[in-house]
Amino acid sequence: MTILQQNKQYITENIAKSRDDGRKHDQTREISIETGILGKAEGSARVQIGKTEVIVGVKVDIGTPFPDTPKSGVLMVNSEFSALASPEFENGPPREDSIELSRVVDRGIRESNTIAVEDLCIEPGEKVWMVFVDINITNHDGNLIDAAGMAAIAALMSAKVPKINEDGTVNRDGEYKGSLPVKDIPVPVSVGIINSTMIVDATKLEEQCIDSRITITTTKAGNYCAMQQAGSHETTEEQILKIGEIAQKNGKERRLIIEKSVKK
Amino acid sequence: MTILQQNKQYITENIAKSRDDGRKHDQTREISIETGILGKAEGSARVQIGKTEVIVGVKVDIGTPFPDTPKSGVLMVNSEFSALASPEFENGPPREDSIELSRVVDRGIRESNTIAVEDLCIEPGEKVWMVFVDINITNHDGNLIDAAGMAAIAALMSAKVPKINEDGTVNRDGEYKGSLPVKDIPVPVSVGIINSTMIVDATKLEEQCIDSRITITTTKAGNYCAMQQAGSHETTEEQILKIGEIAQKNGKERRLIIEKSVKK
Amino acid sequence: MTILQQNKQYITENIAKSRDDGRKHDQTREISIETGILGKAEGSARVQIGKTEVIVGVKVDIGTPFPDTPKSGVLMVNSEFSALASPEFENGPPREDSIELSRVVDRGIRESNTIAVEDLCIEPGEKVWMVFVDINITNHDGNLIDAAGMAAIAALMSAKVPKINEDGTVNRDGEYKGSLPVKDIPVPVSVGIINSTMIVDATKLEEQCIDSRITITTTKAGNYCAMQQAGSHETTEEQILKIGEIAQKNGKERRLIIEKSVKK
Amino acid sequence: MGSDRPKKYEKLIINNKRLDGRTLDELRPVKIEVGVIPSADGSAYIEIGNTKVLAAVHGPKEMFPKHQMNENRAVLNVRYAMLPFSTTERVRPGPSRRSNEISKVTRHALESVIFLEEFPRLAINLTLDIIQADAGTRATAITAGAVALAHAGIPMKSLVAATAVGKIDGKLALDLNGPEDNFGETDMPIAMTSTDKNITLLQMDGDFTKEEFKKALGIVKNSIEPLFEAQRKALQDYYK
Amino acid sequence: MGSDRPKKYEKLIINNKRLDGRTLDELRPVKIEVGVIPSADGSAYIEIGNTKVLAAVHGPKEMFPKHQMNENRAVLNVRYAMLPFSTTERVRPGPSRRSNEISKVTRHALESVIFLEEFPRLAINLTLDIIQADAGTRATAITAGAVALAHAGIPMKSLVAATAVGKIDGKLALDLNGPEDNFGETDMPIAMTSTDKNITLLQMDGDFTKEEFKKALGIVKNSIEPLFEAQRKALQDYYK
Amino acid sequence: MGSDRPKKYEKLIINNKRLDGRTLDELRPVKIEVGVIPSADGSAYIEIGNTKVLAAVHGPKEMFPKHQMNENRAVLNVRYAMLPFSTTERVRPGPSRRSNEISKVTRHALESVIFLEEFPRLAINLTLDIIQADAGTRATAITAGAVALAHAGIPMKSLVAATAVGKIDGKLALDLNGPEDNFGETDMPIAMTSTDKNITLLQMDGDFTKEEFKKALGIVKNSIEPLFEAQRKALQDYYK
Repeated sequence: MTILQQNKQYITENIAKSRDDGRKHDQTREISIETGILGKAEGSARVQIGKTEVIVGVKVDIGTPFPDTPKSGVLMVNSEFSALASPEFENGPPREDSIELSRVVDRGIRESNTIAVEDLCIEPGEKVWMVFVDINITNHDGNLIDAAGMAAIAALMSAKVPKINEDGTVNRDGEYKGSLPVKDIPVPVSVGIINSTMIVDATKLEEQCIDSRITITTTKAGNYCAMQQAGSHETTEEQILKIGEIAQKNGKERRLIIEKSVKK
Repeated sequence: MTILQQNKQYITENIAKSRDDGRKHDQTREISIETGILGKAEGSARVQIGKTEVIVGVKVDIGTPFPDTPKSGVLMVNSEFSALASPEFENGPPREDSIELSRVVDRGIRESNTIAVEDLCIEPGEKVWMVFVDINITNHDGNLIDAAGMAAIAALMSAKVPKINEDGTVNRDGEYKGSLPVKDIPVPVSVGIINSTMIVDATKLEEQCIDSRITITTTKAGNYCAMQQAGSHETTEEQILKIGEIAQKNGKERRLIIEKSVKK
Repeated sequence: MTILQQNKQYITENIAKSRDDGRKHDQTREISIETGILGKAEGSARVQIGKTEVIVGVKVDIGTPFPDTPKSGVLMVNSEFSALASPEFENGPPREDSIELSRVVDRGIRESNTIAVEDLCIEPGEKVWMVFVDINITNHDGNLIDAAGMAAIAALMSAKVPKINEDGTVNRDGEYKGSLPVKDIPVPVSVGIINSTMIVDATKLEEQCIDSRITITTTKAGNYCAMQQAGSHETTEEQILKIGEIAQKNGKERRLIIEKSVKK
Repeated sequence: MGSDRPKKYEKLIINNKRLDGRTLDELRPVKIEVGVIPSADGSAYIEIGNTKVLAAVHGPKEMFPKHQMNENRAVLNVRYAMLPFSTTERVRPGPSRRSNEISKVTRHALESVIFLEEFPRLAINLTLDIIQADAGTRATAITAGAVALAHAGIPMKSLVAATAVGKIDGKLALDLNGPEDNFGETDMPIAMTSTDKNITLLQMDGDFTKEEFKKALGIVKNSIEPLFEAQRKALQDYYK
Repeated sequence: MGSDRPKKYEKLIINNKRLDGRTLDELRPVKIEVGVIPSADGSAYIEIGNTKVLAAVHGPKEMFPKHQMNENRAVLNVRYAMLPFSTTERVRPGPSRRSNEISKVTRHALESVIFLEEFPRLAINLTLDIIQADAGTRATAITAGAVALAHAGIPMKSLVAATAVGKIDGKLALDLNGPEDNFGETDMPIAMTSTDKNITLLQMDGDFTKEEFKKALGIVKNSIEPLFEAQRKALQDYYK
Repeated sequence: MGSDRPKKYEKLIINNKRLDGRTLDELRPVKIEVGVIPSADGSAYIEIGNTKVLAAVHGPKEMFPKHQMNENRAVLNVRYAMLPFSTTERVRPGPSRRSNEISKVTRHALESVIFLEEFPRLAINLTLDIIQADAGTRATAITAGAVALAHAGIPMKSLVAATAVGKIDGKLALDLNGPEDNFGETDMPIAMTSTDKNITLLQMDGDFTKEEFKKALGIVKNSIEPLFEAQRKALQDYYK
């Protein structure tokens, strides 16, 4: 058995009793959030959950609306798994995981109506605001979706909308009309199941032992706005319902941390 | 010798006398054509030749003409060799064969003036009809070009042109201006040469024994409008001329089947 | 040791005394330049340096300016390392080298203000001239950047700007407004360092022994307008300064050859 | 969700019936046929309402490219694709971010019931072509995929079928059709095993309270059986 | 075929002569030079009218990527490319659907005369760069390719040359030039072997009756000899 | 170089001081931190003025793809990337022609000081992510890369640091910032070894006389030391 296999066996066998780093099953590592860290982005945030670190930059630009939605602005969530962040990302980043991560974060924001695309219209059919949310993984030690989701919403909450110059171009000299209108604070919480034990905020090592991962995003009102199951094991109805409750509770706690990080 | 090699040797040695499935050299497997099979496409057809099956969908949309042909609509023929259709298509589809197939079908339609691109103009320089003919191979048992060519023309003949809404967009509620103007019925007939024996409608197994394949597309008038030779063997003038005649005869028969399928 | 390794060792050991083909260290192989060789390009040149051969075609077309530079035309330098030119280019061309070559040639032209993009404006914000400089390597026997740089400027100097038809399109019947406005004659000179010996115009074999290559482009005034170091060895300040002088001297000689080739 | 509605979809539920006549917990009509693609090792054609899908299995066979081989079990490769003519607006051929994600969740939805460990180092390739799309394409593809795998003789612990439950005009409804998906508030695709009704796919977009979520899960569990029956019947009909 | 004609091309045939002075069954002037690319194993430069092509052969050499190797014979790889400056409108660099198809038919046109079985597991790479395009680029490329292969010492049963026959203003004409190709009705590229005048490439676009087709084939057969002569002369001149 | 200047950058030098208060031969403030990326074998974060770069080293490790392996020495792979949010205009993710070229010259700038021959057949991967760009990104990346390599324990002959020297308003100036780069006449990025002040990267755009060039080289040589000091201090602080 390789060391990795031994580690995995150890974790799997002991998870019901205790976690490798001593945390409780529903305990998240220390979360630290800093906003406004990037000088050239209209909004930005760095989120650390334990050793996992994610940077998100929000760029706001003027563009043309899609022909079928002339009165709606555009919100785009993109993620790059930089080769920096993990030895596994070096031989080509994990495209599928990167797409899934950005789409799950995107859905959390979109389905909670956090950014109402109608609010981003400047001139129907002609000019709208385009909001690019770019997620960059800086260090991967598990639970990337939760870290990315928190960083994305914190960056959006910190984002400003530039003034428009007289010639119709975006003012890039640091003059702003105001904040980006952000209506909710969707927070994704991912729960891993190892040998029927549910854990919150799995580390990279724990993720390698996971049977299933369920991510549930909740809104300020405590409702569910997005879900995503992953992993090649079945889950029961009871487990799923329990995870919904865990997501509500943890989402509430994390939402407070996000709010505090943006206010300061 | 592998089984495939034994099969190939058997076919090659016996082709002058008889075909594996008992058909005559110039006999096509049973052809079945069904049109109007797809609810979201403006035109569609399924063609089966023996076990070979091809689905074609025609989408009609409004677009901008190319700058150098402001009064002409656009006709595009595209084909995808789905991994469904054959174990050989799984490790990446055969790009070269797929491009050739769509280009040979395209030329048959284009060179016979079946769709006059001038008829597709809505407003010169501004708006034209764009006709997309998408070929999808569903099961590959040889003779894909002939099946695709028949499915493409049958789908075009069954296609309708949508009404235009007052705001200039395409009506997608099923209201139509009329049929797509289709002026001819080009039919490709492919003839394979194995050991100097000419056969029509080769199966996949026969195709693996073929020295050369010549595809000749004929029009209603019986003229030739497109040709394509493939394979790394020489052919003689006499063979080519003979194949021209075979294409005329078989093309006529197949044209009747196509016409019948569209009328019902 | 392979023959290639023996050759490399021989060259490296003897370079201080003599070069393989008997040339002096600062001597360039015979240069031959021919312009106006292509009938469908607005400008063209073939440059041969020894057995190295490069063809450049200049295409001039009308396009839309970039939004942030509405009064500027567009100059694009592109290079393709055809599989023709060298056995090493066959398994995919050396993308990195090809990009570097075209960017070094591009910078020489751009930084010397040889083509003032403001001169390429037809109608501010609407229509500008787009000048495409396409470099094609025909035979690779070393010193590609110098050959490409000379061919590019010779092709530009020979280029004509077409008349504009009444309907605003480019006249393609061979009627011209005049020459392309070319203000300088930037000439790149590459110097290779083998075992501390500096050589000009390295052959392909010599290039395989090179520690570092420094390319310096000079203008008519004898100033430096672009530089590029390559290779994984250090160079000293003294070497660099010396190479600057070599580039001035050789640049001047080559500039005369270019001017002569365009006049005839 | 929630774009401008044309008049004919102003109300999606009238007198507790949906516009296509179904009750709120009723599946769309389902039709499954097995063995439709002769050159595949297993295949199925499925229609659920107006959504039509072809599924084909090739394998177990040699893995390509080799470096993706797993020493201990077979690798299930899933390719989900919307054909260009499957929707009102033509779909550009080739993989998209959406189809990449769906291929992944579909693979997960099916892996849990396959005895992959019986075929170390090999590949099982499942291709899912959406011929016509009218909501629920991933659920329909999963339902078809399970049948095609069974038809290919791949040993499985259980069948898997999938559908969606959503919220339209404020009410929970099973197996949304096209307009319900476009103008409804919430969509939750779910896949379940036939043996235990365990969940192998769960996605959700929209808005559910905790109570709605619980009720929604219950509706699927209570009403999904006809899909398993259709799967079994199609397989039996084929071997008759 | 058949777009709006400018005045100067209103008639393409006047008094049985074409606008460039040729008779209907006359080839354009041809010029071939061998050994023009020193680093290649074989090479040729060709001009047919205003169409100019460079051809180079590298090999027989190791196959890359290896999995495309054939145990029993050499693989001929053909890369046909229009250089960006070869036509009036700049051509985007990189392969296109058109160049992919032409590479394929060109490969077929030449494979039949090469003793590929003499070099199992190896690759012969033929690169065909269109320097200037004025109709007939694939035919010209094939004619050049055959010479480059011979120059590289690849054993061949026969030479191959290619030209086109078409219909312009209702009449059959050999070896169409640019305007004839643009404003003519039919274009049929053909490649033939020098030994038996057998056909190794046949494509056709446009409209031919059965009789026209037969006559067109005859014209090529009767008038293609000068191309073979030019090929042989170029090879002899090189070895002189 | 030399585009229309906004009013606030009409003069870049006033009383021999630059707009940010620096003298002509003064570097921007530099801050380096080592070990910022726990999962990497070596890493560094650097700020030079408003330019911010993350560098990480993975390796020496197995080469992938294998056919790029070198039997005699390690291969240094460098990936330089501007993150999408690093500049005023969003940068499209993925490699560009510019980032390709910079990755190459950066690799050359660092290879000369690494004992690559100690790790035959292996790969050393250096990733350089530009978090924020305000001129001098390649120089800053090289300075960070050298520290990350040292932190990874890769044996090196010397440190390497890089900066730029340019001409603004006709005068030579060290380490251009954003506006100086945009509105200056000349920019010359240079990398030097800490031991001999030998040059491992040299690029130049703009206009230098022979005398200016000589003087510019001298300015770098005389003023680059603070970068080496910052590199050494960051490494010492880490091991304290």
